Amino acid sequence: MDLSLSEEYQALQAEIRAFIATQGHKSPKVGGGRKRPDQKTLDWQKTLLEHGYVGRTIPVEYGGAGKTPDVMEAAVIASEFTAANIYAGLTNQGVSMLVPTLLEVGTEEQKRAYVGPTIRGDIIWCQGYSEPGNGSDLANAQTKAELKDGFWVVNGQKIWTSSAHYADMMFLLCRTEPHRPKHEGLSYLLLSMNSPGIDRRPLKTMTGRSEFNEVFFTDVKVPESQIVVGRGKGWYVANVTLKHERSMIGNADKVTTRLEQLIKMLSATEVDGVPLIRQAEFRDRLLRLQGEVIAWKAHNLRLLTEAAQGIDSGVKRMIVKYGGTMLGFRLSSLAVDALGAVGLPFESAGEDAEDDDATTWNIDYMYDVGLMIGGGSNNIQKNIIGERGLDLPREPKVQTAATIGRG
Amino acid sequence: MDLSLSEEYQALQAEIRAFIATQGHKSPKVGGGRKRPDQKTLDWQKTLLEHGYVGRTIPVEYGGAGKTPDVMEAAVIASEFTAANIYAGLTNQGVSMLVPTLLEVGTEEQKRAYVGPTIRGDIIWCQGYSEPGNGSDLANAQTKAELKDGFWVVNGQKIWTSSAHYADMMFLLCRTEPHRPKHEGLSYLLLSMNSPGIDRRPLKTMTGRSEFNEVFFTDVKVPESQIVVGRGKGWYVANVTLKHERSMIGNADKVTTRLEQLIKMLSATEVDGVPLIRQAEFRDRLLRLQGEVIAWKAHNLRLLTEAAQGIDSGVKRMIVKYGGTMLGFRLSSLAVDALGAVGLPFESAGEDAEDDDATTWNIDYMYDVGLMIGGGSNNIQKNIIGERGLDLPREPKVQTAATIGRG
Amino acid sequence: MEFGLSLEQRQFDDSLREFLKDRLPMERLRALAEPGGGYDADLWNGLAELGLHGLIVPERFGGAGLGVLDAAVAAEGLGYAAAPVPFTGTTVMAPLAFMNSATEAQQDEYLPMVAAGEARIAVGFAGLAGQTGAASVTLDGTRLSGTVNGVMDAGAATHFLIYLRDGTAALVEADAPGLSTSLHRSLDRTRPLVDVAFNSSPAVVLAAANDKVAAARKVLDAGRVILAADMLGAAQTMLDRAVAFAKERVQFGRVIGSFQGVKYMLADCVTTLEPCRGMVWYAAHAQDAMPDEARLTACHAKAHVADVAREVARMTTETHGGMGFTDLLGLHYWFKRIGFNRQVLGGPERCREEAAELQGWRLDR
Amino acid sequence: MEFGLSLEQRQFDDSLREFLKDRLPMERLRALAEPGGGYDADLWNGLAELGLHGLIVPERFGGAGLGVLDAAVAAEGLGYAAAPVPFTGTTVMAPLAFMNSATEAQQDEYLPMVAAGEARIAVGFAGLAGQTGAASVTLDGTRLSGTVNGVMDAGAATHFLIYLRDGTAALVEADAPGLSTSLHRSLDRTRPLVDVAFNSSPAVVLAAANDKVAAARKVLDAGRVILAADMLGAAQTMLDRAVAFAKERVQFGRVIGSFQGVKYMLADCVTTLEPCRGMVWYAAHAQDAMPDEARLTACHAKAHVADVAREVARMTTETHGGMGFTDLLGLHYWFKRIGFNRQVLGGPERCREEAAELQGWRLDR
Repeated sequence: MDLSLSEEYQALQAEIRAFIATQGHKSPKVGGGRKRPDQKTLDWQKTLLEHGYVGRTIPVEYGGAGKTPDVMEAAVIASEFTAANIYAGLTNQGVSMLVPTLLEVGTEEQKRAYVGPTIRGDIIWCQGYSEPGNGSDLANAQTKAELKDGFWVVNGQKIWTSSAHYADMMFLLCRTEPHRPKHEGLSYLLLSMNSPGIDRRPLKTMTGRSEFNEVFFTDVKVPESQIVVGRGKGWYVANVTLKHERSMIGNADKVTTRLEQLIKMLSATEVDGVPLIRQAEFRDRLLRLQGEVIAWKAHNLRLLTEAAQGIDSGVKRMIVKYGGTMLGFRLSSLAVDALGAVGLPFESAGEDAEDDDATTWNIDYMYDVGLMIGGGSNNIQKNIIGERGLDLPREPKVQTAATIGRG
Repeated sequence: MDLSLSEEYQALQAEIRAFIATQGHKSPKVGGGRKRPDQKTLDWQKTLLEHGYVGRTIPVEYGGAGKTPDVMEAAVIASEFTAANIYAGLTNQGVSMLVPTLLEVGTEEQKRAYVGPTIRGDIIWCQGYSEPGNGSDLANAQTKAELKDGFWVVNGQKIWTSSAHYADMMFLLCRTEPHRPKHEGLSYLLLSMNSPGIDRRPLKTMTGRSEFNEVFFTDVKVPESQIVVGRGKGWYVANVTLKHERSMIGNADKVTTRLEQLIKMLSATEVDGVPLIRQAEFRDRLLRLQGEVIAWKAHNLRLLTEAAQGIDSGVKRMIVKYGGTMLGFRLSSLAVDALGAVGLPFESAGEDAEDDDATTWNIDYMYDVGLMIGGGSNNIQKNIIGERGLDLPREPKVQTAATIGRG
Repeated sequence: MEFGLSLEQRQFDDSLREFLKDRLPMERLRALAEPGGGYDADLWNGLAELGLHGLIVPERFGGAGLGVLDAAVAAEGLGYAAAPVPFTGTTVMAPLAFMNSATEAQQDEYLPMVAAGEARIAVGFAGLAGQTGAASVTLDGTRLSGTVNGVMDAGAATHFLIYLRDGTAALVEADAPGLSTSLHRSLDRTRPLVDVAFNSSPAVVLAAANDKVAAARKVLDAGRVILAADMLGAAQTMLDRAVAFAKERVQFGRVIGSFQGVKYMLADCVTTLEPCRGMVWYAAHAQDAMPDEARLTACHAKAHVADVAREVARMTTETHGGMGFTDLLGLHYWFKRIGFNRQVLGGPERCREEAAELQGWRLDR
Repeated sequence: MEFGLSLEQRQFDDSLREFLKDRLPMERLRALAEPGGGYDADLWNGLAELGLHGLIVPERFGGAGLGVLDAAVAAEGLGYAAAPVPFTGTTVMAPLAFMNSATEAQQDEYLPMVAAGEARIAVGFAGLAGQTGAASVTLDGTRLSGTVNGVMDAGAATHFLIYLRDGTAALVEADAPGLSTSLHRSLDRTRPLVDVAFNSSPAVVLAAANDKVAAARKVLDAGRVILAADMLGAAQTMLDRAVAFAKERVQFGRVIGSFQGVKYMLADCVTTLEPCRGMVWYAAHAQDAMPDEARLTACHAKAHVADVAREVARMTTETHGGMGFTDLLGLHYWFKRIGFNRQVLGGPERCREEAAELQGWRLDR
């Protein structure tokens, strides 16, 4: 057990602190926003890339800093940005899911074409997974792609597609081998969202923004080479991607930041002249959450250490998304309660502007419910924890009309 | 809406208050005990019977007071005894389950033979339902009874049989029609626990007492007439009984009493000279529980009113056992926390004596967990609430080796 | 003893629900929510047909002379429909304020206007309610100055009735000199909040109560019960819709309501929510008929129903999956209505604190 | 940076678990629990072979010179096995009391006895720990009088070490004149509580610390971390057993672990319990190496792990159905061990109160 930083990491820490001290004022605001990055964010991302604070371990030839993967470096970077409440770089689906997927299983050409522009924020990706009627049951995707004259011709519909209304590209899970069993009939394609035949219809969410879309495909042509890994390998590739999504969503830095914000808010907010932190129930809830956050941070340190040691953390990793989103919701719940009636006025400043604090917290509060649903719902997570983590038996297959013939 | 009592009920209330004032000192202690009634309890029960405070609506010819059923009278009686913390009469399985079952579906002979002695506490019953391997799946009972020469010959094993170690009689669910479908092959017999061939083995529980037993049957002979309703009707009769059990377990009087006890305990218990009720977390938990108890009491008033009006309360009734046991556990949890280290010394005074307060609370705390398991576990309750109460579809039947041939 | 709604109450409830179902289909709700003003003249005037405006105004002033319980029944129906109307403030708190704090002559003047729907009086508290937000007003004779932020049910107010800390109430016409308002669309687009500032505005002072603070609290307590009833209705909508959705939606080849994961969430919802109905009735009836229990049950009802409703809102949204998170089904209107009700007139934390004080359970430090 | 157990710690953990598995099968545990004295000479002496007694005693006094983290690892193992040994008091708190509060000469005299297992010192607090129960002692020179109720790990104590409110500690031999004890078998039959009374009993006074209260609190904090570790181990046993049971038990024609109702309860258990392990390690390491965080993390670890463990205990017992409620599988030993650990040295409510005070979050009233 050694929580001290070796000299090398201390040097990195000092370097980042100096960077934040001189450059931090250029950072966009942390939290709340799930929008297309504005120019301020793009500029900041470019600065972070230049310093290797994002894209750090991505090879130089693909636009990164080419450093050897080192989870402790990553932890130092994350923790410094969190502590200073400074924007730590884009965490959209392209950066957090597609890039690691391509780096893991993409072709040389695919990596060269997409990794750099994606981490710079020039290409924004969306994820074409869910379909009407199969929200949680991804392997049941029915959107078809047929190979004709060197092109995949895509027909069908996706839904719950985050960011599709402003995305440049999509990674798409579609059925290319209709006669094979359910999980073996899928492929994973990369396509331009500007292709003819794509119709995007933004779905407004409860936050008042259009974080999701319906996307309709009518004879959309995608060059044959835009497949990742190969025909019928879509389920495999999708699982590579999902693995990265799950670790993206659970994150001790987020709950730590929120706890710090809460302590400040409860100290500053008064009712009848008494700060909320001096009122019993608010203080009790804060204390309980502080206990939870300490546990969560320590758990994260364990995961980091195991990752650095190349150990598969198993169930310890699988609990992160479910536990983290629930804890996040408890934190944002306390925040909106502390804001009270003052927090109720709600005007999102739109796609290109920063919202006020109360609106940001309310959006986070609602978005947390969205996180319980997206990226594998809580119930799906509990199935995974139970079945893969604790090795409990799977829900028995029920033979119904709907499943017959699907395998 | 009228929460005032009409003159008739005010008179009853006054009568009970006078009774408690003059006789209440003879009451045994409330709570904690799941033992064979001692002489003090039997004497008290006899007094209550004479006054019609128990067995009130049971016809005179079966040993009751023969009053017209009136849920408001029942509520007045219960609430006066609760408020005064006076023992309100036996609530064992014979009184609360078998007696109403026989009154509903028994023969004249059965009613005459069993109702009176049971409500007097002279016959103690146990319930022969669960078997090893079918704890929650009652309809799967395998204990057999074959009719030979005017006797049912019983062979098999029951488990989780409360009170069997001191019971006089059992109501038994057993398989008499092995070739019929699962639910249609059962019968419901009444038998003496002193019959040759019965072997009772007390199962000690976590409370340190033997609240349950294993009961083994080897060629136990039961007269043919000891069947309730008839051959193959056991599942029907068992459900009549279960209905009474479920309403027995959820009870707003219990949570009201506990809340009152908690307020006293938190006011009287000090740490470093400060009463717990003046300490933030204890007070907050008490307040939350007070809110829950108020809701629960009001809900109970609704059920009482609907019962008086002959309305089937449906899902409102179905939630009572699950919600009530969970609330009971939260209350007893606060009690053991308030007792703290002082509450840890634990010596149950045995089957025939009263325990000290701390031991009683600890037993109640553990017994509350038992209540989540017994009488249809929490999960079974949630199935019932979801399927019968909200009309959600049942868990699909899975075709496995174990179910094939059972129907 | 009879604990339940009377035949008249059930008939009134049925007709209100029928009316709202008819007048407030989802597309209409969306249209009304857009401006976020919390008031629609058509809907409001339509409710007059049901006698809603004068519900608790005494008969001698042209009302129906009913009680807080009847108002709570109506509030549950309005919450069930997410109706954008200033019910709590205008129809319940304002007449109660007159009945508790005003002289007979003042009652004579204003209560008939309330009953007729001519006066829409928004009620604000400068301090007593434990609501976050600036509130500081002074009364100089009959001139009111200062600000009260976050007044509810004031989107189309004709008057503002402001309770001062000492329990005096001051009524100011919305177009009075020195009065200015700023309307904020809120998280719940069916109800806005209004910041109101007074600068030596002429006021009618209501100070007829013997115990002015106690009189003010009666108005506050009733408001809290009505908000609890509204939350109950909103949570019930969400549960009913989630149950219906769970019976239809198919995933993994099965209707999702057949999965224990979904079934148990919904069972938890009904197990916690259903007792809230009895609680709201009891607390409302206490306002009408059981003064000893009125404050305690009002505080607890607001707090407990808010906590239950938050969980029901979360779980029923989860049950809907992506369909719950988007705007498609409009489920979020109720999610947000629950969020709004939770915070105004004091959140659960404050309400329980008051419940503790009532019982003398003060903390040591 | 490395946040995890070292190879040595893992090996020690393995050998301890191996030892306990071997020496403490269920029938042995039952036999030891019956008298409820919390001490078995064979088991205690056997643990000496593993170097347990001198675990945190500095090497110059014959110990292994390890830290609270190592002790926490051992405590988790002991909790996992429900071992009836006076570990927390005798092996952790007592030596820490000497290291923090005693003179060099006093350390010289007693620490080797602790390391050798000759002295089994029970540690009690008269006031600082927030434990319920009477505790009032006075020290007149080197004579101790008064009573301390509910001292843990004192079933076979050779000495009592009592911390006074001012942070002075007084060590009294168990057979000293004027000392009398009354042993109570507790809910957790693997650990009793002892009421001890002193009547002018001769004491060795430990008062060498600069800040005596701070020194006493270090002992208390370490004790709380060890109890948290013990609870973690106990809850982990219950979870492991529930998972195994759910894989075997068949109901309604299916292994019960295949029902989402059961699966989700167990998923909830592991999701809340697993992070407690990192928390316990962190808090233990803080006692050894991060003085700024030592108190806060100790308070939170005791409180949070207690709350998680209570829920795990309930849900894993439920998973076992009737088999969990009876004595048959002995599951209740762990249920009760969790209940015991929760209450001694201050419950969660008190621990969080101290955490608040540490951070200056005092209540208004």
